[in-house]
Amino acid sequence: MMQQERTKVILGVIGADCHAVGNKILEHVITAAGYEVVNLGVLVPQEDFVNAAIETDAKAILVASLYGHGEIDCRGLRGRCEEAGIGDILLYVGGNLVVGKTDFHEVKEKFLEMGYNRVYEPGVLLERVIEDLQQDLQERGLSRD
Amino acid sequence: MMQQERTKVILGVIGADCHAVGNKILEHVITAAGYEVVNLGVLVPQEDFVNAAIETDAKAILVASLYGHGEIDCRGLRGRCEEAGIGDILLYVGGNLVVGKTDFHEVKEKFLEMGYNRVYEPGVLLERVIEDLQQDLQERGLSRD
Amino acid sequence: MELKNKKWTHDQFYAIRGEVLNQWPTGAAVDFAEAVKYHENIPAKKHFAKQLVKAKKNGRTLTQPRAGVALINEHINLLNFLRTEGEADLLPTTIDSYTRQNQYAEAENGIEESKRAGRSLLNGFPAVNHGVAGVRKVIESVNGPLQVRHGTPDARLLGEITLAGGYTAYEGGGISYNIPYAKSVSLEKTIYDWQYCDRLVGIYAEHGIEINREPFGPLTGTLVPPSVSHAVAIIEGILAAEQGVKNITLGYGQCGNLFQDIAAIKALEQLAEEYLNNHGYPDCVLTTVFHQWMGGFPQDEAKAFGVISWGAAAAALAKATKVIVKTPHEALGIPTKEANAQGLKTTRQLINMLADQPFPLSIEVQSEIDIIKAETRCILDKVYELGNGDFAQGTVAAFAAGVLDVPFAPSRYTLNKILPARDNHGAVRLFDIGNLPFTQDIIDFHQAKMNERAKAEGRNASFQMVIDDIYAISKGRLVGRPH
Amino acid sequence: MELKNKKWTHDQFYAIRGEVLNQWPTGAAVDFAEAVKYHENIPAKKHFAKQLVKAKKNGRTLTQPRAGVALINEHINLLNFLRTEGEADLLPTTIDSYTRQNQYAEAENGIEESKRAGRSLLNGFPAVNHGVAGVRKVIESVNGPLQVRHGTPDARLLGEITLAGGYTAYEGGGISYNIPYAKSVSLEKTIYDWQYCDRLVGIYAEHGIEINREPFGPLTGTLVPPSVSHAVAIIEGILAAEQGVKNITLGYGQCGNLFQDIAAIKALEQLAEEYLNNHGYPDCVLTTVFHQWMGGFPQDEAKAFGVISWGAAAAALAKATKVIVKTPHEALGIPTKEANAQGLKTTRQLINMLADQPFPLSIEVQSEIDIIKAETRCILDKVYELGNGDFAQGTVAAFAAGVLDVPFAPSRYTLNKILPARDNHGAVRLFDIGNLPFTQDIIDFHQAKMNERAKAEGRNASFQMVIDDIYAISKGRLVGRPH
Repeated sequence: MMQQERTKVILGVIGADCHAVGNKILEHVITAAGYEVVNLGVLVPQEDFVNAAIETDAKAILVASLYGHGEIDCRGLRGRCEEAGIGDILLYVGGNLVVGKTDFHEVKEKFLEMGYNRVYEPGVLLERVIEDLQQDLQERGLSRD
Repeated sequence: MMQQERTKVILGVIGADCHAVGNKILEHVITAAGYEVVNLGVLVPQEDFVNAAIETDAKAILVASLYGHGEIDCRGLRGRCEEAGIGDILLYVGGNLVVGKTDFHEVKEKFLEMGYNRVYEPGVLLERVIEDLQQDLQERGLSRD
Repeated sequence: MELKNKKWTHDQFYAIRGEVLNQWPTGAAVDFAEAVKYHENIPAKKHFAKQLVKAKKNGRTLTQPRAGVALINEHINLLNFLRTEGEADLLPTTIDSYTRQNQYAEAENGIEESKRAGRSLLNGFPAVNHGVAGVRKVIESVNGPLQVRHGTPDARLLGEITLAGGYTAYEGGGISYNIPYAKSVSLEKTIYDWQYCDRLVGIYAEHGIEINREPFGPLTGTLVPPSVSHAVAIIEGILAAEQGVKNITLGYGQCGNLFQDIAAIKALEQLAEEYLNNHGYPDCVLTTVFHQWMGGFPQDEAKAFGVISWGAAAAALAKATKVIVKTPHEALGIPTKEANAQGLKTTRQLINMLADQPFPLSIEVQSEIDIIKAETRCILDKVYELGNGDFAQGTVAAFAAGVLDVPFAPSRYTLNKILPARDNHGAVRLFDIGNLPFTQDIIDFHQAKMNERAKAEGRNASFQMVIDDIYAISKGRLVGRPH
Repeated sequence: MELKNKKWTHDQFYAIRGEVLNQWPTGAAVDFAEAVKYHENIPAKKHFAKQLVKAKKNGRTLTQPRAGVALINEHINLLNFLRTEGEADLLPTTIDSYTRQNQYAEAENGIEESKRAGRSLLNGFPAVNHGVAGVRKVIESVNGPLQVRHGTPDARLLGEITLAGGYTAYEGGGISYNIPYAKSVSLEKTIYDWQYCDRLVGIYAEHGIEINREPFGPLTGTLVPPSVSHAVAIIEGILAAEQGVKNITLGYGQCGNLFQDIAAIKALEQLAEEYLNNHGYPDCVLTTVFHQWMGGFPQDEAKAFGVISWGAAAAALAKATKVIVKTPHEALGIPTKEANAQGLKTTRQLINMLADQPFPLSIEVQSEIDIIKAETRCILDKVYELGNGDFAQGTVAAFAAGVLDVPFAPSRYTLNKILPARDNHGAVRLFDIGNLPFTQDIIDFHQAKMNERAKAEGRNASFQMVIDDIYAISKGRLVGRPH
């Protein structure tokens, strides 16, 4: 498969969060699954996600938040995407999204309401993220098959 | 203090229970506190407690139950004492009295209703048992002081 | 009967078998020939003895909980929960205390009361009352190897029923299920009754059925020095082997000092191999079991997890074949199934994290091995001498003389003269040697160790020091220092 | 400014101090002379630096949690809970991530949102926003020694406010709070900014006020080989000492192999003493901190207790001066205060049970010490050479050259060329040495170790092996073996 054919995916750790390990592994795994990863690394503000998605014509933004501020940091990203004309882009979010041990179902509901398409709990298998991504892209007619 | 002056206390592990360590230490500590301990050891049936109390004119029976069958084993001891004419003897019980982790207050209520004067949870300080014993004997005019 | 360490003839065995099976109505359903066929169809993955051999070969340490409740379905659910949620490698069936005293009527009452109360009022599974059919329901509904664990001085009927029911491992022994579990049952009687159990396992073996036997290693579980429990374990191993038992697990209860605990398992393995070989039983498969701390636990669950973890670490580093697991509810009585699973999972995590880390024999471990072996030899050789070459007779004589002695035991048949205490590094030593037949060197060693601690604490060794040590771990320390 | 490892003059320091204090309105309340008086009245039992010195003298290992919430009263309650219920010896104040990025407006917003929500929406205590008076409320309401723990590349204002507020210990450093905590902040800038912090502590020292400084040992907390983090720790120790810091704690994050972990603490102590002495700082008091496993944890709490316990055991056997404690909620984010106390209690139980058990240097530990020291010397001496005798300049050059390199770091200023993986016994080695200035002997050693494991697993060392190792402990093992 040529590089230009590969679907582009934006990856980054949002806000003031500097957890880099999972980010590096996610880049490795998603690349290995056949996507082109635009990895913004850690400490990424919302506008950088949006800008990178526009510049690269990415089909999905994968937001990680490991440090508990996710609720504040992630709010409004869907709105920004809409304003920038990429309102239908896939938004995934995962990690330790809130401070303290909370019922994940409540957390998930909250982030779904914020406009995220998929919400992952800590320790999710990366294979599941890849599968979800393939399925969601396929449903939207963006699949490579 | 002469030996004949010492208040006698019956000690034993009730029922089919063979936990001996606490029994040996209790004997040591209660003896050191100035009482004469009649230690029936482990695997003691109810009637042996009553008989020993009558024979020795003991003022208290200290029942231990460590293995979870306490509820079955300890029921009816007050009745036996009454039938034998020592209905007002002090009855203490302590240990792991029921199977499973249970709220101790419920357990205590249950055993108080069965006619025990004091009910101890696992890990109680032996000093507290001694203090209670001295206080209860004093209230009944059976104190040595 | 004259007690001898001599394999019972079939005539001897069958002469009393009818009487044993008549002790409770459920005995009538035991059919040996049919039981052999039943055993032949037990798959290897559910076969206790075979799983132990495999683990030994692979250098793995298996986890096993204690667990048992009054009713069959509840017992099945409990065990399957410990298997799936607790990831237990090996499963138990802990027998209730009435059954252990052969009080089958009381056990029946406990079953009825449990049915009415909707919760178990028995602290274990009354297997005799449930009978062969009830036992098989457990065997067939539980996905794992199963062992009977109890504490029964006369465990003949229990053995007949549970083995016919399909259990592939049976704990106990004539010494280890008497001294810590009975008050006034003679050793002649329990050793004789356990010869019956061992012979039964031996007869199964003659029919090609492998059943694991495990003497109860920790005895009173309270500061028992390794040589004291090792001597008993090895004698019981020999007694079992003489009756034809081929698959034996010998045990030891954690003392808490890492070097002593690792050394204890190594010494036990080496000595048992040696004694079994030298006394004519070279064809036994020997495995080891390490019991996590058997004494008092902290009430706080987080602290209990710490104690459990340290036991798991020691078991893994010692490379014991299996570890018997405690629970965070230990201080509070019989645990919920969730707490039981937690203890198993903590232990599993430690064992797995340590599985790849060999612990080569250091000078400290080797010198502990040397002292444990020297002490155990003193005891065993004297027992053999007192029995004029017969370990069964020697055991009875040795307990009477205090050559074998178990601290804090309820039985009248042990002198209870020895008193253990920790040394300054937390290893369990003897501050009163009692009548143990130790050499002067060994006696001096113990005295020096006790003096070292006494000096460090500025007090003399006394019964108070022993009490302090007994409660130390439950109060958050290893050595019971004064404040 | 030209970065040099040279003690700042008072003129240099005060030339930029006004600007620092102006970064946020609360800076105005800092009054150094008054702060010195305030410190003079802090009792020894609440004095972090003094408690560490005492523990080192007595051979004790102290426990310390991580903890911080947005609001003052809630923070006080949290810390007092960890002190009383968790029995913590030392207390932290973990700073929130906005403050770490100097985003004080966002932190203010977090405080307001937390007030409205009735729970903390910040992952730490925003000390700059609360100011000197707010900080003192914490100091005065909490019954224990307090340290600021954070991850702040530019921690000058935070340092001014918290030290004036009465904190007696301050974590961080120009390397360890850059490479793992920033993306695009240059090392020149963070080392310079941390010279400010160290000089501030040095000026307090000139006024007789002892404040402990602790570089952040574990760096990215992910399979960092001991020599890599030791090199950084010792450089930061030297940089701090040059600015007049007298009380330094150097740290190491648990790798998981017992021998390597014990050796790491011993080697760190010995090397740091040697380098500080040889470079002209003989009057520093050095202590050590052992961080319980900083990588991924099992989600299951019972398994997490196992990981915590193993960290506690290693810390105790290594005789680290303090241990930073994880919680059973680790895999799930920021813990409740109850979970935090549980981690502390488990750790306390282990430390106490092991306190009396010395762990003499075995051959295995000694050979790990030797290799760690040899590797660390290679790195440190090359850094010194690249800096022409200046460790600050050398550090910048060394990171550019990959002579200093930190795996999995977010910063652009580390080459990220080295790749660690576990060997067959679980010790952390390098499967890609990158540009580390190791001798051929050492390179061969690592290669042999990796080959040994690869052979055992029947696969080549690859990035997949590294991934497997990163997730191994959270999946219940130490070494990430294929299935």
